[in-house]
Amino acid sequence: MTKSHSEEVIVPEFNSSAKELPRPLAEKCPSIIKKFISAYDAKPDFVARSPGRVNLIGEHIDYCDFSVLPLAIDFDMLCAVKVLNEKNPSITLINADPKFAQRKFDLPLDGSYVTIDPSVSDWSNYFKCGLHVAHSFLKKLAPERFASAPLAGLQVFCEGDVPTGSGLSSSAAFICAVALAVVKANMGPGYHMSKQNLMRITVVAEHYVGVNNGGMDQAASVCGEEDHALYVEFKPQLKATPFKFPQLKNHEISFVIANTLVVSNKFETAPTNYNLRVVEVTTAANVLAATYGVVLLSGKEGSSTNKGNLRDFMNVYYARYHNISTPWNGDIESGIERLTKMLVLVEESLANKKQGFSVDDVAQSLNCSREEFTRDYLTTSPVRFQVLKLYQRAKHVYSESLRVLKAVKLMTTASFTADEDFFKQFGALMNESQASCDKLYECSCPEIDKICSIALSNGSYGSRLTGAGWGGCTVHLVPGGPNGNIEKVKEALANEFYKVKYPKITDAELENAIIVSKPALGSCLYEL
Amino acid sequence: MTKSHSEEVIVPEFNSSAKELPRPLAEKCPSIIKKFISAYDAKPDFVARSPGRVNLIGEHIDYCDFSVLPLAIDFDMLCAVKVLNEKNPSITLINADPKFAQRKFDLPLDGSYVTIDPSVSDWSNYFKCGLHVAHSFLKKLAPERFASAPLAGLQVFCEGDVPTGSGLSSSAAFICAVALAVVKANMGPGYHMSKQNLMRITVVAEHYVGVNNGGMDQAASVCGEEDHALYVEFKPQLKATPFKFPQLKNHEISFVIANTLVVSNKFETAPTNYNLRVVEVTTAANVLAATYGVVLLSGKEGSSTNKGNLRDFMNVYYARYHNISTPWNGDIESGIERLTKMLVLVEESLANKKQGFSVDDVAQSLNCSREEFTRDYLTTSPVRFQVLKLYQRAKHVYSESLRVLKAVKLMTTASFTADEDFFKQFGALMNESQASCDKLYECSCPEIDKICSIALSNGSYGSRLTGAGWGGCTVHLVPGGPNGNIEKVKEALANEFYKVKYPKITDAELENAIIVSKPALGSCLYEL
Amino acid sequence: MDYNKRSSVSTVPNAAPIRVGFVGLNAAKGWAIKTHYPAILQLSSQFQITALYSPKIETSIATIQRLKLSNATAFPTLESFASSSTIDMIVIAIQVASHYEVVMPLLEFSKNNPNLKYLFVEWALACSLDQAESIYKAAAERGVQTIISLQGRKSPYILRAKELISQGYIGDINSIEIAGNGGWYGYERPVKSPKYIYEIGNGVDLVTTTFGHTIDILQYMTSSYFSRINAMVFNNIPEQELIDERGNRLGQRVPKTVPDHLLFQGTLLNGNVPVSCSFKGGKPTKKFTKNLVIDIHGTKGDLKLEGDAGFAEISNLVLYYSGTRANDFPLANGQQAPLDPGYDAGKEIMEVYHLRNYNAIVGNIHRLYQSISDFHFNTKKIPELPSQFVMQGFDFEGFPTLMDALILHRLIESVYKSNMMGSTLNVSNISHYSL
Amino acid sequence: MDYNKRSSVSTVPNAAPIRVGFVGLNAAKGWAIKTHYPAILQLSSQFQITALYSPKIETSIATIQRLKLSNATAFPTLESFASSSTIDMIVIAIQVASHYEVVMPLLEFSKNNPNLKYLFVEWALACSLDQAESIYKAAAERGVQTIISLQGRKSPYILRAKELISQGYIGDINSIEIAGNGGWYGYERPVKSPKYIYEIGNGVDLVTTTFGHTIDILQYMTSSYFSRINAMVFNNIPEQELIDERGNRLGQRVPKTVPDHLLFQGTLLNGNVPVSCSFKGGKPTKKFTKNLVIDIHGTKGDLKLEGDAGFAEISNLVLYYSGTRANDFPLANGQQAPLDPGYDAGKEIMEVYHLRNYNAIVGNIHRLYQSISDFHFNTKKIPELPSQFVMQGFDFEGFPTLMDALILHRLIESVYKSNMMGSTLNVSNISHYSL
Repeated sequence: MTKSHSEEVIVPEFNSSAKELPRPLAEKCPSIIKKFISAYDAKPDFVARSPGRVNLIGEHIDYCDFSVLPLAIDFDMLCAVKVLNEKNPSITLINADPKFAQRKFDLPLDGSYVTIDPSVSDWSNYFKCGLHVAHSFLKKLAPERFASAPLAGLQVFCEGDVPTGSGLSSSAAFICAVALAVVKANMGPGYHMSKQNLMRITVVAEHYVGVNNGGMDQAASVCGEEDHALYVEFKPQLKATPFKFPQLKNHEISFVIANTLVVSNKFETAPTNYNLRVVEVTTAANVLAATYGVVLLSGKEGSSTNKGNLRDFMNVYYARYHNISTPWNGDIESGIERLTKMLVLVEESLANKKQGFSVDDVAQSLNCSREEFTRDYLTTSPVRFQVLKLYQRAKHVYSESLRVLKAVKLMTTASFTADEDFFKQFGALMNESQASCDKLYECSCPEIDKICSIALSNGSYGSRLTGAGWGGCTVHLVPGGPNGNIEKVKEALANEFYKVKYPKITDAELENAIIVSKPALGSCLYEL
Repeated sequence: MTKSHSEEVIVPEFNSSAKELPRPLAEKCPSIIKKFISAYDAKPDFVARSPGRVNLIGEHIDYCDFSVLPLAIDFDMLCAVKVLNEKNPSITLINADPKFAQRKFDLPLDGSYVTIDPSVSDWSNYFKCGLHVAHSFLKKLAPERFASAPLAGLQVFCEGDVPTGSGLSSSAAFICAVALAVVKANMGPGYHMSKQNLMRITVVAEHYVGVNNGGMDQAASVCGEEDHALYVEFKPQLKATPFKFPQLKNHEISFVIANTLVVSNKFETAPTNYNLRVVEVTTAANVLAATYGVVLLSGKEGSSTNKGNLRDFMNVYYARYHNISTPWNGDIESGIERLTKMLVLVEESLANKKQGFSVDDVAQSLNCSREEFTRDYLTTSPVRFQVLKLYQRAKHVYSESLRVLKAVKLMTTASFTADEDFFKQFGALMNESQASCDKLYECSCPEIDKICSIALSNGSYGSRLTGAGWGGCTVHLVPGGPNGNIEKVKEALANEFYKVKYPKITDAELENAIIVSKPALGSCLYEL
Repeated sequence: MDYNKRSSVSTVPNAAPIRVGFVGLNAAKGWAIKTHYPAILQLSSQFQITALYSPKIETSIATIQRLKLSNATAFPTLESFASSSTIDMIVIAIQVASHYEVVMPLLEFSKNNPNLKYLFVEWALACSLDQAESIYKAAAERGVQTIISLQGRKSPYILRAKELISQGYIGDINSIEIAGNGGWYGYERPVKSPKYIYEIGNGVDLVTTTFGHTIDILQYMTSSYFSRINAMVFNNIPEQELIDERGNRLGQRVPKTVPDHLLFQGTLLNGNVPVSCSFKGGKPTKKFTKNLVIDIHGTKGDLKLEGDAGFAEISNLVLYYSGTRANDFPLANGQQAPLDPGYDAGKEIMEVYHLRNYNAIVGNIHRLYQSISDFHFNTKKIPELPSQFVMQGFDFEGFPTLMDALILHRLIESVYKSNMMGSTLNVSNISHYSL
Repeated sequence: MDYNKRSSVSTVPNAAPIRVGFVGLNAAKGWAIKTHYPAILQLSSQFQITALYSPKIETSIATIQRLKLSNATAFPTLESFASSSTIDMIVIAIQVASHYEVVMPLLEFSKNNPNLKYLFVEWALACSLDQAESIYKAAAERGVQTIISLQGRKSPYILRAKELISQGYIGDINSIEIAGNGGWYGYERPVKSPKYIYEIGNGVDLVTTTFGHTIDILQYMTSSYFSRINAMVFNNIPEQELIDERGNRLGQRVPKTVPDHLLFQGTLLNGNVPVSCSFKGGKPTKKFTKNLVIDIHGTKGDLKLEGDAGFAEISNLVLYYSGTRANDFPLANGQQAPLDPGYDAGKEIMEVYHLRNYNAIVGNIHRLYQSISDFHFNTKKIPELPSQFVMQGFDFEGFPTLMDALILHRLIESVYKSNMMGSTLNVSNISHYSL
């Protein structure tokens, strides 16, 4: 595991005269620049690019501060930007995809933030999230310039090939590109933003539109490196460590991504899916704390919005009952031991309500009233449910985080006697992860299950959903290289799934639906 | 400190043929028996007696489970009882003092408890408290006899010389006598009740009438021993250890009790005095727990009524921050160290609101709503207040408990170079205790302050209120024996306080107002 | 807080106890055995049950045996019962529908019993205003002191609220909201529930019982009758589903003619205070609101009474008070209400009054009997205590009489009239009793 | 939940933006600058401010400069403003008291402007029912599409509640209670508060504003007008104490003729549902109750809306729902409402809908403008979308018009009439519009 992390590492910047331009920029900048000129009949000043990501293992655990194993993929979002110099600045957005209608809004002259209407589901809201986090970064970076004066007006042309609602995190790609662009537009060519800063400010961006996600997607999009996957950690601090796959004897380690083409809009289904899961794991952490007589966060840390999480519970439990008062620093061996202990506690204290906790059940275990629990836990964002399945969700988070640690050990083992060893062991972890996502977290869907079973019986060693689930993409560990069976898997999926489910699918769509992703470069800039 | 405690020690029983009858019984039984016969024209079967008590030091800390130093005094409550054998049994109560009207009530035939109307202030309610705890003891002792059949009917004649509302705990004396009588009446001569059982069942008796006090009064009344004071501990378990005062060279250690004659009815002033203080110290414990991120009681122990107390906070604080997970066992040296630490924490976290916490302030520190705090803390018993003075009350409880430990060390020191050393040191602790009760707990009154200042300038080394305060009695450490100055103190009080405040006071009343109390025998029975 | 001083009458008075004759005490079932009987038990030497009457004498005999009432006689006829000189007080605890047909002849026969001093009748004192007026007149002519079981007036919470208001703790009353709930009158009816409480005219319904008790309590606390009122009475559930004990529907529907919702609004005579009431029939929903909420807003503070069930007169309520005590408040009787020492005038006082183990069902009736014995034995040594009084009105002392009941009946009559006529009625004159 | 789909109209439409002429937009003060202006800013290419009129032209000029309104012209006279062809939509955002005297001539002059399509008037559309009727008729004759700012209908919470009710989540509505609070109308008046809102007849008071907005929202959510209503209007505080910003009394009293309390109760046309309302004037008390509580009880579930201040149309509310989804519930339009997959029918569903950082003051007006542009550019591609519609009534689509305002005015008129006549009124006919 190369130790360098992204503290001072700068987001890569290229220009037309750069000796060798990274492939994504070389391939895609010319066309977006042409489209910009035809839309605004002016040349853009620069193009900001940020990729989508696939997550090999560790789903729905980033918002509990547990580490994950994503890698940036060859699909990305580009924003061609021209900085304007108007007295009352405004931002005009045009998207190559007609589905996203053209938008224009003015920048408040007093330098205040552009308001985001959280009750509305629109692509421009995601632009405004990137704009907001960049604006607050600039207010701290250069208060004299941005405290009470508006940002620069912009003309923006957006084009991306990360399929939306596919679980490859098109929203994070878009937000990171926008944040990078807004900082570059307002600080000028002389300022070079660090990856760490871009990652830090974008991990919370989607909260402004009401999606309470963790930071995996943005971290992978910003810190992606060619031929490197990423070990992203959120605690003790936010860190993304690139690493190469182990060298096997006669196979390459490659991951096939297959899109179920079932679109799942994280925002609109949030009340019954994504945001509900965040409420469930937060509640589980607090019920565990109440049962074992520990306080998740002391008076200072806790607040009406910060209720602590399952990683906090693990820490205060070990402080109280094992006299280890420093929080877990991510060390693998002690992590495996503690997560195993957590799974025991979950069985002990939550297994008696497998049918789910009603609001009254939870209020009783937390020793507070119905109204109190509702006010404190259910008003952070809209939710709708019959019961809260604390047992299943907590069991998934701890077992999935345990699997990530085991996966990291595999990835950092110098060598394997037989390639089969790696594929078998890593594949097993992925299959367990899929089972847990399906049975415990209930975020799979029939199409995902179908694709996984087909892939597994056609050469994939490990198949699972990737991203939030409820549709979107799946990822498969398939031996690559000459005698690999990538083609075999693609063949099987095409015939047994795509042509069956989508009889009228075109070859191009099929081409796009199944891809072999090489870890790609993270966010970068191309200055004209 | 004699190690024997009252596990198997039986409540002393005497009868007319006993060789030497204890003085209180010898003096008082004949007259009460005569009065019983004239009231019921029948002879009573036995007389139950229980004394009042004075507390040398350790006020308002028993309901926080901290130890205290009371001694039984020569004033007591006697109940002459005749057991009836009626089909539908009832209990008739006559009191020698006409102020307490005669009462009669039937015993429910199905063996259920006699209801106590907590909204009413009447002497018979205290009888019913004793009856209730005895009844529940009997239901466990002999379920087959008392589960669904009524107790025996009784004729009772009560007479006591513990002045009510004087802080010498007349209510505890009455309750202990009644509980002893009811058990004896129903179990017959063959059953001999242990002091431990009588103490255990009576410590919670007054809660049934709505006074949430600790167990000091009942423990002292039951376990009193001639020439011995008592070191009463509530945790780890309820224990009363008799000890003798140290032998001084040429003075006796004696305590003068002076009654302010200001009657303070604990029940009727409970909402603004006694019960309010119980709410304040319970709230203080929980605010401290929230501030330092510890949980007072784990899920199992805590309940809607049991909110934990300042001793629980000390224990969980040391578990969390000093890795000592076993609760404090009462050891003096470690107790002094910990209580000193607690006083530091109180300064650190509560001193910023010396003007008192509003309901909103408390709700905010406990991270719950106004309604939640009101529902959980303010509905256990009626309370009325403007602010909750958490800082002052917590500081008093911890400092007073610290003083008790120092007082115990003094009392168990083998010898003193000069008598003056003992009197000076013990007196100083008493005076600090009076200052803390006055300034921090605000449970003194002008008359108490006046009596204390007069006594201190006329030979008393230590003067303070005793019992709940807001009136009632004061206790003074005065060197006794030939060259003591008991007379000097009595003189001064009579002229500078009583004759001034109560010009028409009679000699008899004066005689009764100032007494030198020798530690007296605890509860006992006299069978005819 | 001095209302809670227990009367100093000895429960073993030197004088003879009040001898009580019961119509409707049945050891097996009914209201009296659950409330009147336990109350008398606690005051066993101030009240002594000496006579029982019920249409079937076997019932009385069985009750005497079951309860071992050593001093009680079972009377075969109403006449023999009413005229027996062994009775000082008659308690009528039977279905409201038979009040009139029992009490009128009873009063007549009772003329042969010189010892009869008290007539205690359960609310709602007859099913109509006319019947109530007749009973009242007959009792007045007969010259007995009357008692009605509007026992909500004796609840410690109501008395404490009345004390706070009368001592100026909330200043002038600004507005009042009441939301209540009458359990039986919803979509479902327990199969064992007696039919008569679902038929209009039997004197037991959402308006007469649930609203009646609560509005009497409100008037008593605020010491004011109403001046103008408007009401809308609803029967949106003409048919109810029968359910068994476990709440499962039996698939059978039964007719209901009593109302299942009451909207009532009006103004108090004192201060033209707006009062808004909504009483809902049906199973109390625990979802987002308590089932009984009385909010009283004042210029100096707020008072709130909350209960789990909708019946204020038999619930163990919680009283919340918060306000700045107006110590410059000239009390009605002119003298200065002493502000508790230690309070500084400007600051807000908070009070929460709740007695965790108070049994309201028995307790309120028990305290009503206590107030009767306080009056009978003049335990408070009130100089020249009159031998009788017509009505309690809004005094702390005494107990509610048939005149208080009559005034409440007139208000309920105007509720139905306002609904029927569709108009706001002036009711400021209903509180003048006229013989 | 599909009501929250953002219109797909591009904020940079290929067609020209709607040109807006403002009467009453003043950069320095007033309602429009705080709400209409920020809303238009967010839709900067669908609406373009092209004209301002105010009695003093300097105000218009100063506003154009301050807000840098590059396409706007300041008009010296109402006539020149109204007849200018550079305006597609006129927005009237001035004191209600001057609505009539401005809008009537404006409509007349506007006959010279063939481009005028929309007339947007702030609630309460004139100070009396007659004025409102005349304005409505004049606008209808002039043939413009009208808009009224009953923006509570656009609140995401109200729309979600409407959705839940219409999809059978609470079954049949059983009863409704509303408690609200109108800040200014209590014992104290901030010295800087404008005099006219305390004088009856200026179209701004507890009944017209606080009650008006809330009862319109209730009718919209429940899709029902009222059949019978009764009201009692109170002015118990004829004089208020003047206070400075920090709340200290200045020792000066000022007269108030607008009401400070409203009691309203009635029955909904659909289902004869009992509705009880109590609106209190004065500083919202935080003691024991929220300042706006709407409780809707149904046979299958309960809905509750709560807000901190008493103004439902500009508060960031919280919606609570709990109930068993009746999946066998035949929907109004016959088809079966799909139960979310994964729910089993019998079990109770709980929903809490709150958007922590939603700015209701700007947001609701912003969404009202959005619905105007959706209509104008037919963004939802509704086939044969009529060029005009008379009233929104209870549809999800569209926006409230002067007819919706007129119906609300008739209800408010009957509130005052019911109080004055002391009678319950039948209002089931006020919702039939007659040209």
